Amino acid sequence: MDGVLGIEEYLVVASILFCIGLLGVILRRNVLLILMCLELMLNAVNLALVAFARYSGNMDGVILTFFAITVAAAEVAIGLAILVALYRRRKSIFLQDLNLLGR
Amino acid sequence: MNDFKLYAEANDWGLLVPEISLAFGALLLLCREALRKQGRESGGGLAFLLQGGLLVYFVARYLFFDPRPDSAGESAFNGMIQQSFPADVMRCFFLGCAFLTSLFANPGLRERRLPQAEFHALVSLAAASMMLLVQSNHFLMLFVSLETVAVCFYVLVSYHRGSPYSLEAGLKYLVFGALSSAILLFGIALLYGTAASWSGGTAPSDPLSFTMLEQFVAANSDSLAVRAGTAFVLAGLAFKLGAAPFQAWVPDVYQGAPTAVTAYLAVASKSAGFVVLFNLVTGPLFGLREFLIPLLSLVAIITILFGNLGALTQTNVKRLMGFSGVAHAGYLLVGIIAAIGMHPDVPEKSVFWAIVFYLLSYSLASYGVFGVMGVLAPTEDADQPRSLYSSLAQKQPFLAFTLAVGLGSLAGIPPLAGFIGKLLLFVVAFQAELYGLLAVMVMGVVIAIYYYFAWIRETVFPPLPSLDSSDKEPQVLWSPQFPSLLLACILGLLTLTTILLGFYQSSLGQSF
Amino acid sequence: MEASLDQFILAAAIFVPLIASGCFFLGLGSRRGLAYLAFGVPFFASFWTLFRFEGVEIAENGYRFVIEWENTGLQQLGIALRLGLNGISLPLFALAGVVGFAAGWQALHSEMVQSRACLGLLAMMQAGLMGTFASVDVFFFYFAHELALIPTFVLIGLHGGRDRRGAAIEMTIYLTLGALLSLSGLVALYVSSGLESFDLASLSEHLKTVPLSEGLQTWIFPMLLFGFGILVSLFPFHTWAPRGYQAAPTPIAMLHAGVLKKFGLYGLIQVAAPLLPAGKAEAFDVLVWLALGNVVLVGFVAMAQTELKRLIGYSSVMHMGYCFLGIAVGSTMGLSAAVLLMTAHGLSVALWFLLERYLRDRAGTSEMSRMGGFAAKTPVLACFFVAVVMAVIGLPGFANFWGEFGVFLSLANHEDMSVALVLALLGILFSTIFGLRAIAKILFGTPSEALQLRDKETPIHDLEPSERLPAILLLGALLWIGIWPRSVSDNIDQEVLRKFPDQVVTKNLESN
Amino acid sequence: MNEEILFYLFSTLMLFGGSAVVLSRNPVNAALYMILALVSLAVLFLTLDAFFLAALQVLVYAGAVMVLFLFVIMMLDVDLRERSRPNIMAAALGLVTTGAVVAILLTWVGEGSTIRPSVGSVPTPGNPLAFVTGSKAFGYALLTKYMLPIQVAGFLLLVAMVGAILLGRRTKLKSSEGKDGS
Repeated sequence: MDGVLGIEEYLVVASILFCIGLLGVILRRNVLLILMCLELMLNAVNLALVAFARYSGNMDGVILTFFAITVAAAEVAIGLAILVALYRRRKSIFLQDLNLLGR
Repeated sequence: MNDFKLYAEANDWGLLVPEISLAFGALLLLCREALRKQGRESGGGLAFLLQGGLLVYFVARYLFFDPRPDSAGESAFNGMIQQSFPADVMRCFFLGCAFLTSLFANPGLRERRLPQAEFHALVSLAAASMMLLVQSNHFLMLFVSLETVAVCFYVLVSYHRGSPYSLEAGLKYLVFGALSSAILLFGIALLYGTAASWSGGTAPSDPLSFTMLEQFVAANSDSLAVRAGTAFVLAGLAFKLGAAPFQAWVPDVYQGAPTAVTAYLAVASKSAGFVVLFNLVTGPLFGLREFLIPLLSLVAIITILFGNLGALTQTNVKRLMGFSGVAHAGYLLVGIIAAIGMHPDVPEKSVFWAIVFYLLSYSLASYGVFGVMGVLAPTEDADQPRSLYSSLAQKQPFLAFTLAVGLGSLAGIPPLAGFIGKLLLFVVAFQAELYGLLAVMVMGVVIAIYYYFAWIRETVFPPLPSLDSSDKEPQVLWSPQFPSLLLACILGLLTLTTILLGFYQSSLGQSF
Repeated sequence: MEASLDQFILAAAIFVPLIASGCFFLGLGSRRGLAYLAFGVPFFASFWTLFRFEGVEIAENGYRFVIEWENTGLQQLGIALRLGLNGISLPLFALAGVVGFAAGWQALHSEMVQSRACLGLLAMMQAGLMGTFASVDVFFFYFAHELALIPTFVLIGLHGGRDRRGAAIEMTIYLTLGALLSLSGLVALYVSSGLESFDLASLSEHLKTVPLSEGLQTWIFPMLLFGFGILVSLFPFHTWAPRGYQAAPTPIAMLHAGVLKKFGLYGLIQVAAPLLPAGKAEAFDVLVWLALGNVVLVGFVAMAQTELKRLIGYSSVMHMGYCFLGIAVGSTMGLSAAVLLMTAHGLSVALWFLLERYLRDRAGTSEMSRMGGFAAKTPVLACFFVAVVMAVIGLPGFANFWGEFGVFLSLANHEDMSVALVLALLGILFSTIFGLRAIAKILFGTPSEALQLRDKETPIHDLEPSERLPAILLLGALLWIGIWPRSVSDNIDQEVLRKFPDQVVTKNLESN
Repeated sequence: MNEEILFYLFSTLMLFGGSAVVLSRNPVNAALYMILALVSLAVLFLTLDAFFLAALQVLVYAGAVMVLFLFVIMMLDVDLRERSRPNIMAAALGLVTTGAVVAILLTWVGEGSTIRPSVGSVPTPGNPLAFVTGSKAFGYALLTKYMLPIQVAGFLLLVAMVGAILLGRRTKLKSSEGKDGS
């Protein structure tokens, strides 16, 4: 419409959010927070997709976003279920305590 | 609304009979489980029947009714999927894997009193979505089916929920998987965005479709965004393959997952990844060959070295299989690179045949080895030191023979199928003039001989009588069980096929 | 093609042992009957082919008795099972038959007869050996070699001596590396010739008219040289050989050192040198120096050995150096002398390992310092021992003489090989020293105390008739060639001349 | 003009929320910041005329996913603060990776087109899958062209449900058999 707000702005915001999420995944030790950061990354991609779709006038990107939201919800559900089950046995949700494998 | 009518009419569900039957079979299993009376065991009989029956149907279809399909491939579901003969072969392959997995897992589930119906339902659903994955011709379809496979595997890996090993493996797999799917999605978004807003030519009307992307990528092969998108997509797929840079999860998850699931993960999930990668690099991403070849070569080298060097020091055989699985992924990547290198000149089918044959020999051998491991596994099956196998040949010659043939085939010793697999890969790599990669491959194979052979040695050769008789260690009273008759027959069949394929495989290859 | 009796016998020499090996594993038939069949048929075939060779017309490219099956299941890759013999492979084929019979006989009269699996593996090895030298197709040439190699590892691991586990693994790694390198070389040859065929006859025909570019040859030849070289224990890669032979049971040591090891040299003469002349010229210096390393350095090491079995191992490695020198010189005489020496060495080293076993049975040890005085107690054994040492040193009258003499003459005829000649002659000195020392220590002098004690418990007896038979057979063959070399060398010369037509034809001394 | 204000305001809020998630030590706070980020993202979707997605974002993410997170945090009910400092190597590696990603993206910015086509409210016959604002368009697309993926996604949710039930059951294994059906 007015054209002042370009796609670049959206993409910059999306990529910064993606990187924030990635940093969180790499740095945090709490599995709950890692899962949240993964969600952040997926959301960043969603923003980029919608922006691309809007600026090229193509619907497919938005539909892909729709599926991405579905997938993210499913992943979170499974992740939390595993986390709870693991917590019952190991009493910890920190990565440094989850080290049974590879010893 | 005419276009929508056209769209709707293009959905020919008849093409997907095997997938649909698998999905409904899974639903049936779940319903029966929900309505089941208290205290009655629900076995996997229905699942075996379903998967085995479909396999027979599929094979019979090609042997008797439709022996020479045109492999040109036909697009269906508005370009969502593309069916072709290679894809059909892979569909049979996944059905076979699912059947073997269900069969191998059943005794363990019964012994640990874990729900069986859900397990078989999940295995079937994973197989159905892998079958869709190899047919997908559209990034949206690829993403959705890839994620369905992943979610099935998250549950399957952590299925031994009484074991912290299994749960920990599931969590690690999930974190890595979610990370890689975010990266994959980012890559898809970049490709989509640049294609949709392509100003140089007519932007493709469906920028997620492989067919339409091909032309765009070829015209924009030096665009940074296209390359970054491709790299992200490949990084996301690398997780499925267990290749660098997403290989770190492999040993841990292979160790922690229930043994049958490890086999499924090692064979089916990896194969699906490779077929998708093959479709991508010879299809939509082919325009980037100058960029892809060095990138993938680097990945292949790191993967081969990581896998083989990592495996050298392992004494836990499940971890060892994990590391060696990474190494095998590296060899297969060499085949993929050869496919890119030769794509327009040589009919891609011959390269694809090399990859498929390698996958086939790898899966036969892996299922043999994992089958034996499953039979011998202690209650905590993440804990399998190599010493568990010492003098197996004296106690259970059949299992030892199966194991030795499987490991020999994985190591690529002639006259087993694995050798022919490696030979075919060598030939295509030579044809594509990948001399450096070949050198790395040969090095990897030699290192691999060491650790596979050490395991065979532990199994087959009698241990040395200890020199000083004073420290007579109390011999563990471990008498391995002979597997059930059905399982033994299947293991014998796998071994036999591994040996026979070393001698005769041509009529299979000619169909390609 | 109409199958004649000759072709039938040639095929039987390979397939009868193979089938017998299968029967051993399946538990069909009596041990002795099967063993006589498995080792007797190749033995018979080797004589038959020797005597019939002159009379049969040449089928193609110098090959006689050619027989082929196109439909092997690998025809897609241009692989067909073609059997046949030419002048170079004939003596080696006969060698395999003779040594195989002796080794099989020995196995039947030792503790190995207890295990059907062992005899089966031995029969499989025999089939592989016959197949290696009778293959016209490069792929089956390699394949048959591997068929013979695998039983070697297994038998060493199962029935070897003290150091068997370590030796088996070292040998496996070295030999697999060698086999893989040579396989890569062969695949490179296959791919770069552009002929899409592994048939040696058509390959050489094709490459004669369209030689490979020099750059390619300098790449492929070293691959084949080092691949085959490792298999023949070329100098820096030889450490597996003495260790492996020391651990190996006697029949295996006889078959491997006597016959199987010749595979690499045979491959160099039959495949690498004629097809890649430019590559060979490039690698000339390296080859000569490494071969001299075999002769001189390994000769030094051999002199320091105190254990007879190790000494035999080192001496066998050392004599391989002469064969390499003959190949390096590349004149007609050098090449045919190398082939003759391979045959002679095969017979003599097999005989030596056999006698070592007889001595070890009597002395209870292979340590030379703990033997002594055998000449008085066992005169027949002592005669054989002296004869074999004379053969190894290369005294006239034995086959080895003509081989070594031919190599030296070819060195002398070559313009700038005087240094090599001097160093090679030094080797004769070394072998004289360690040979005579072994005679002195074992046969003469006073028996060691341990031996005297043993003698009191079980009196040491001379060779039984059943022990004499294989020794007489091997020694007879050595003497036959030693006295009448033309019976073998004419055919070799003919074939070498055909393969290397542009060489300067020197007057052949053996025919004088 | 309004759009610009909305964009800058809510993208700032979103990035703030995201950083706070990464930096906060207490998971409860993190979850709340996460909700802030997700709602801001929904507003950004609005500025892109994706009304249906914006609603979905609020319903699914803020409404369901984050509630699930909070629920788990409350259920575990322990001190979930991180005790250890993050590893310096990992931090350096992460910074380098993210820096590289941002650099690649910023180099690329500028290649794209900035002209935003106008949007309709329903698909037109000539361009059935053009970008439209109404949720009706989703219905058309999902039930025709994307029929197969939507079915697969249905099974994906089924798997997730079955998995969550299986893993979440609080039953003693080995000692007694699982009592409740799925």
